[in-house]
Amino acid sequence: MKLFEYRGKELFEKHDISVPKGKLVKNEKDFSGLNFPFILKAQVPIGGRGKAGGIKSVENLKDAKEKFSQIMGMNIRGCTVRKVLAEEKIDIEKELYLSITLDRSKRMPLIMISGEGGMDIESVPDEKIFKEWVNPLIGIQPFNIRSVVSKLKLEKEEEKGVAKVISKIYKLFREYDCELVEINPLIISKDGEVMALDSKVNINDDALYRHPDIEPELVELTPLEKDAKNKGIAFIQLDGNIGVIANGAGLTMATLDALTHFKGDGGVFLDLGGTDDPEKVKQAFELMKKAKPKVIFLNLFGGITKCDTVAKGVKAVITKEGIDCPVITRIKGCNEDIAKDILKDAGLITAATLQDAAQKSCELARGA
Amino acid sequence: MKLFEYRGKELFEKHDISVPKGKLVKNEKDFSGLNFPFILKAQVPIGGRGKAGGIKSVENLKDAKEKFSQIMGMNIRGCTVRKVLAEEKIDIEKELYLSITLDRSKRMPLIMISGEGGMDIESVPDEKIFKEWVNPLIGIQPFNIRSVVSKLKLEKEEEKGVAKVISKIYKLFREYDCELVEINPLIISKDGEVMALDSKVNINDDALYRHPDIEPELVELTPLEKDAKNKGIAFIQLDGNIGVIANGAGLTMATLDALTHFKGDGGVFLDLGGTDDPEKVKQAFELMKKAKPKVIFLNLFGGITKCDTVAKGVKAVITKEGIDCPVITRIKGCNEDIAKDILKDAGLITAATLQDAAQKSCELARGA
Amino acid sequence: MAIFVDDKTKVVVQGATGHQGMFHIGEMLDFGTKVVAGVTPGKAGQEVHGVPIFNDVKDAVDETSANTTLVLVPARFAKDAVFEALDAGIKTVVVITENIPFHDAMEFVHYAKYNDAVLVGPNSPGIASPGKSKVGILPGGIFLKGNVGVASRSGTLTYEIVNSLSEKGMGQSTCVGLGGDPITGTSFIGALDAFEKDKDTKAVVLVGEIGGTAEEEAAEYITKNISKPVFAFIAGRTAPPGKRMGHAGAIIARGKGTAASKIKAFEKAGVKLAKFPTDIADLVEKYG
Amino acid sequence: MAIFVDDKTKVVVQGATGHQGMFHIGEMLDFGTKVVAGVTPGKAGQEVHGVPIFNDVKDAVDETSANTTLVLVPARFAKDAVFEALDAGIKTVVVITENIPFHDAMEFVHYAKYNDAVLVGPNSPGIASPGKSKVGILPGGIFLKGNVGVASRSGTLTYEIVNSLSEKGMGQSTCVGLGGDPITGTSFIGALDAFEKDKDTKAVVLVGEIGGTAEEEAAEYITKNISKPVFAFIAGRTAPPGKRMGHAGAIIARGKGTAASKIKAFEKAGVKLAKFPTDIADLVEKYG
Repeated sequence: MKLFEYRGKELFEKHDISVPKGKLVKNEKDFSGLNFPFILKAQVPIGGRGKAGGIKSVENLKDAKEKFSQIMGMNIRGCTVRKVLAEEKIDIEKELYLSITLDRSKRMPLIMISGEGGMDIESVPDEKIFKEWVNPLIGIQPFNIRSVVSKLKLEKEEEKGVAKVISKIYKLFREYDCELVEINPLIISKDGEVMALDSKVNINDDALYRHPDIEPELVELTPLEKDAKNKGIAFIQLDGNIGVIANGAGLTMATLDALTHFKGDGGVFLDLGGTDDPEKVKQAFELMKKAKPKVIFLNLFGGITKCDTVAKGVKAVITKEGIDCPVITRIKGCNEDIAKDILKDAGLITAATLQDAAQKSCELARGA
Repeated sequence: MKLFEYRGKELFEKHDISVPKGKLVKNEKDFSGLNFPFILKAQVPIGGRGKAGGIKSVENLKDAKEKFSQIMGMNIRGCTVRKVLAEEKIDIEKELYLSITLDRSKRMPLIMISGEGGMDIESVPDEKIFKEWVNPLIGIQPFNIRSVVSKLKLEKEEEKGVAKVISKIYKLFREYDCELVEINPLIISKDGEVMALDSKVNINDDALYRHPDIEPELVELTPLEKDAKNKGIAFIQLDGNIGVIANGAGLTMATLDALTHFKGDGGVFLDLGGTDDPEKVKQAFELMKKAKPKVIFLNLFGGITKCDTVAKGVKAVITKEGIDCPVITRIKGCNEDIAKDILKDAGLITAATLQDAAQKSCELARGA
Repeated sequence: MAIFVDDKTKVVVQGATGHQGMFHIGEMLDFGTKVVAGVTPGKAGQEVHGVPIFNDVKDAVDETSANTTLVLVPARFAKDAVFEALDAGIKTVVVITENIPFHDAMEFVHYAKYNDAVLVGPNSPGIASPGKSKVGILPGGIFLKGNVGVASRSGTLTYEIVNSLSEKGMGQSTCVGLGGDPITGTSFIGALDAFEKDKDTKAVVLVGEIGGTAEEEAAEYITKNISKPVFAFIAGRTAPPGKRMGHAGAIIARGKGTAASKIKAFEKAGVKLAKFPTDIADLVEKYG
Repeated sequence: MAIFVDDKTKVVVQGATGHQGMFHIGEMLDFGTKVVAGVTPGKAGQEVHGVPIFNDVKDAVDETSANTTLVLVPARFAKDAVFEALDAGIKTVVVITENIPFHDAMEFVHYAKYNDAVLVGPNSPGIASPGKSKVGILPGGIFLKGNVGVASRSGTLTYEIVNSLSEKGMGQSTCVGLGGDPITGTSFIGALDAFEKDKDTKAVVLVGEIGGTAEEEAAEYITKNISKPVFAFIAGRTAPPGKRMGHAGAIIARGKGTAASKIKAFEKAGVKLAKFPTDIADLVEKYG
């Protein structure tokens, strides 16, 4: 789960990492207590808000009111701004980049730090980004920190300040089961303080149960996706018009790939996973219907999820509510014969192979 | 460093482990606030105080005053009782034994627990003492605790209580760099509470610098040993009359062994260790003189500690203060010739081999 | 021979008395797996399909000489279960449990390395060596004994591919489900290394998907160390990009992680790639 | 050959610019040791006896291919230093530092196992393979090249014994100071195992002392696994008993740990025991 910048900064403050003085502003009255000049920052769960005009500096109350009304409610790459953070301006001496994330390949947390923080960090060459891996069996050690900090060529006192922040950030990363903690820029102010001017904190969804203090925030999801998430169904809405239901992420992805091969476009990605509960299949199929795809493609390889279980769930929905789009089915594996028998009068189109089914789905979606 | 029972219990309370209500009593006024009956317990850094009469139950104030005056100041195997702990009596349902110590062989903390706690724990057979090792890379895990607790055949609620204590004790063990935490008995009271009736906590001396809250307590040492400890010299007083100075614990032990072989008895065990400072040797030799052995046996194998360094220190003391007992020297290794030259006029007895030197020392000590 | 599990494999099932545990103990026994013990704290003395249940793994190992564990416990108990198995001396750990916090997985993956144990998963469907042993929840009916080694990051997709191999008469030496989580114990490289050494394996099929760089690393490893023919299918060529991990994700990946990058890397390593999952069987038939 | 250190050993010294570091770099160079790097944070670019100093071990390894470290840093920095060396890929770690909290030592000993590294110490005087390499603070002048392997828990006593061997013309393949602390990485068993495999070692001398059960375990190991003649000296037959570790100490030891127990165990294993340290040389001469 991605936290909004201001919530990430709340965690930073809890871990004694300095951030600029600031507050969430919902309306113009909330400006009181802040010294000018300050910055208004759109709170959205995606990057690139600066370039989109979601960050503005304000000099006085009039200016603030005007810019606040510009930012609040603006649309940044599909996200409506509903929260704005106001933060006092800091005099910056140096801008650094700092992150801790997961290196899947080494199976370890990876600390990355650079003396060239800021907007263009992704174009900073690798040799200017210093990396250090932390073995999870021993956790962060003084040498890890020394190693990266010494390469930044900072003043002694600055080194100490940055070292402390790394240590605290690692603690936060571990304690809150983070996938990512990123600070860009991490700055050293004119008066020598090390401060986080931004925050990106992603918490591992699987570990949220350990963090009851972190309120869930489903801002990135469409209403149907939220509904699916609450029902425990893997459901992602895409731009196309073919709804894909399959079991297992790999098979679902392979199905979308096959559609692309035949020049069709997936509109929903619905992974039944391993289930043996027809009721859950029913809920999934209902969700799919609500997404109103032009064609539904049901691609099953029965194993743990038996074909007849899925067939029962699908049949129940069609019997009860009918279906107003073509459904192509390709059913294989455990109990495929029973499944085919269950569905034989449901008016579905059957195909023998993935290729056939994909091709038919694409043709139907194109209105052929 | 061994902590007194009451100090161990202070740490227990800090870690939320129940102990009986009690207080340290220095005089009769201190009894106020305690309910009768209670127990008076001599605070000494050695075992066996119960059998020596250092633990007494009291029924009323008169009884308490009388027994307090018996215990305070009594001598238990060489230790004078200077502190007495008064603790309210607990109704005991079950007595267990629990300890965490170091298994040198596996290089891991070892948890031991038995359903047969109490005085005679050392005679409880191995199969009734349940052991569990904790790998220091991962620390204590729920399965470690489950494994030993399930073998005790307790009630469900009792199991939970004991499990919590194990987890807390391990935390204390690790956090305070303990060599040993032992609770004998760990009891389950009539009303179901799990409580530590005793405490033995040993903290690793090498780690004391990390625990400024633990005040040092040198109760086990003689005045000369304390003096030596403050000077950083390894100095142990024994029962015999030959003072041994050597460099390295192994060589010092081997020297004592050689004395025993020739029917002599070591009176002091002084290990110079690896030093290159004549001043430290001087201090060591002065300490040895103060211990008033009948004979001093200086056994050196020069390596890191060069023979001439030691010779200089010894010579300085003898030149300044003289020496009133025979000193047998056996000097070998790095710079032995220079050393022999330095000491040649100091009136010392020289020997070529360890055996010769040991034999001469023993003869002189016997007054031969 | 085979890799990771074979006829010497003696399995203890952790989480044996749950719904899944009971079902899959039966399935594994049907497959011919030597399931020798189950573990559920507090249930020692019970039996599941005739398999004795113990309170802890140590007891189970002491009594039955189990050398492999199948972990089916709920996610929040998985780390403890894996640690317990490793401390009890188990040398092959198969973790089926999904939704394990990845910080937990990191710890037990490294603790497995400390113990010189093979750990497959988490979120793995298991391992099957047809004719010898199956440790996991893979559907038993799709397998055929033979000489193709399969290692896959996907579940169902693997079944589909194995099924098409079997239908064409090309059996498998071992099929390893590596698990779909970001952190897994054994990666393609671990499986490739084992298949290379296994004299019953003549060809290797890898089933990859987008995300991470395991395929790119496998490709490099194949170039240097693998002499046997390797075939691959990559799922997700047109899937929506996964969650973007800040700038950090981009800095680590530097363009890797996409299906295109993986396909390119495999092609460079001489690996034959299938367009559709079921094409794999044709490729193996033709070039294997 | 030799064990643990030989002519392929390339040493980095951690704590190189301190008093001890500078002195022993000189001594090791004199012995013929390939000291290729020193590490002191913040002192990169300096030199000690011509040996370049680096800020961290990784840099040192990258530049010099060091494969062995000598740890001379103060006790409170030792754990960090060992972790750093292991993470940098160093496979032989010799810890001279004394007074390291044993909880720290436990952690790095197990982390060395995780990294498949040999760790000797802490509180070790080091390792010397005469004619090849010396990594430590053992006095160089006492050694002679030869075929006796020496492993010792003691410091000075070892020098005494090695010296008497050399004086009688019996050289050493390798002399390992295992360290006198309650927790050490390599024990007698580790050294015995290496000496057994080392074709340059014809006889092994063990120098033990009271406390712990390392000697008793070694005796058992010798009976089962060691074909070469083994000699031993045990110090502390009449030393005062060490600190008593509550009842726990007694329960663990169950009578082991005393000089008598160790001597009995060794005798049972066919190990020849010396009464005086210098007798060892006579025994080896007679039976070796």
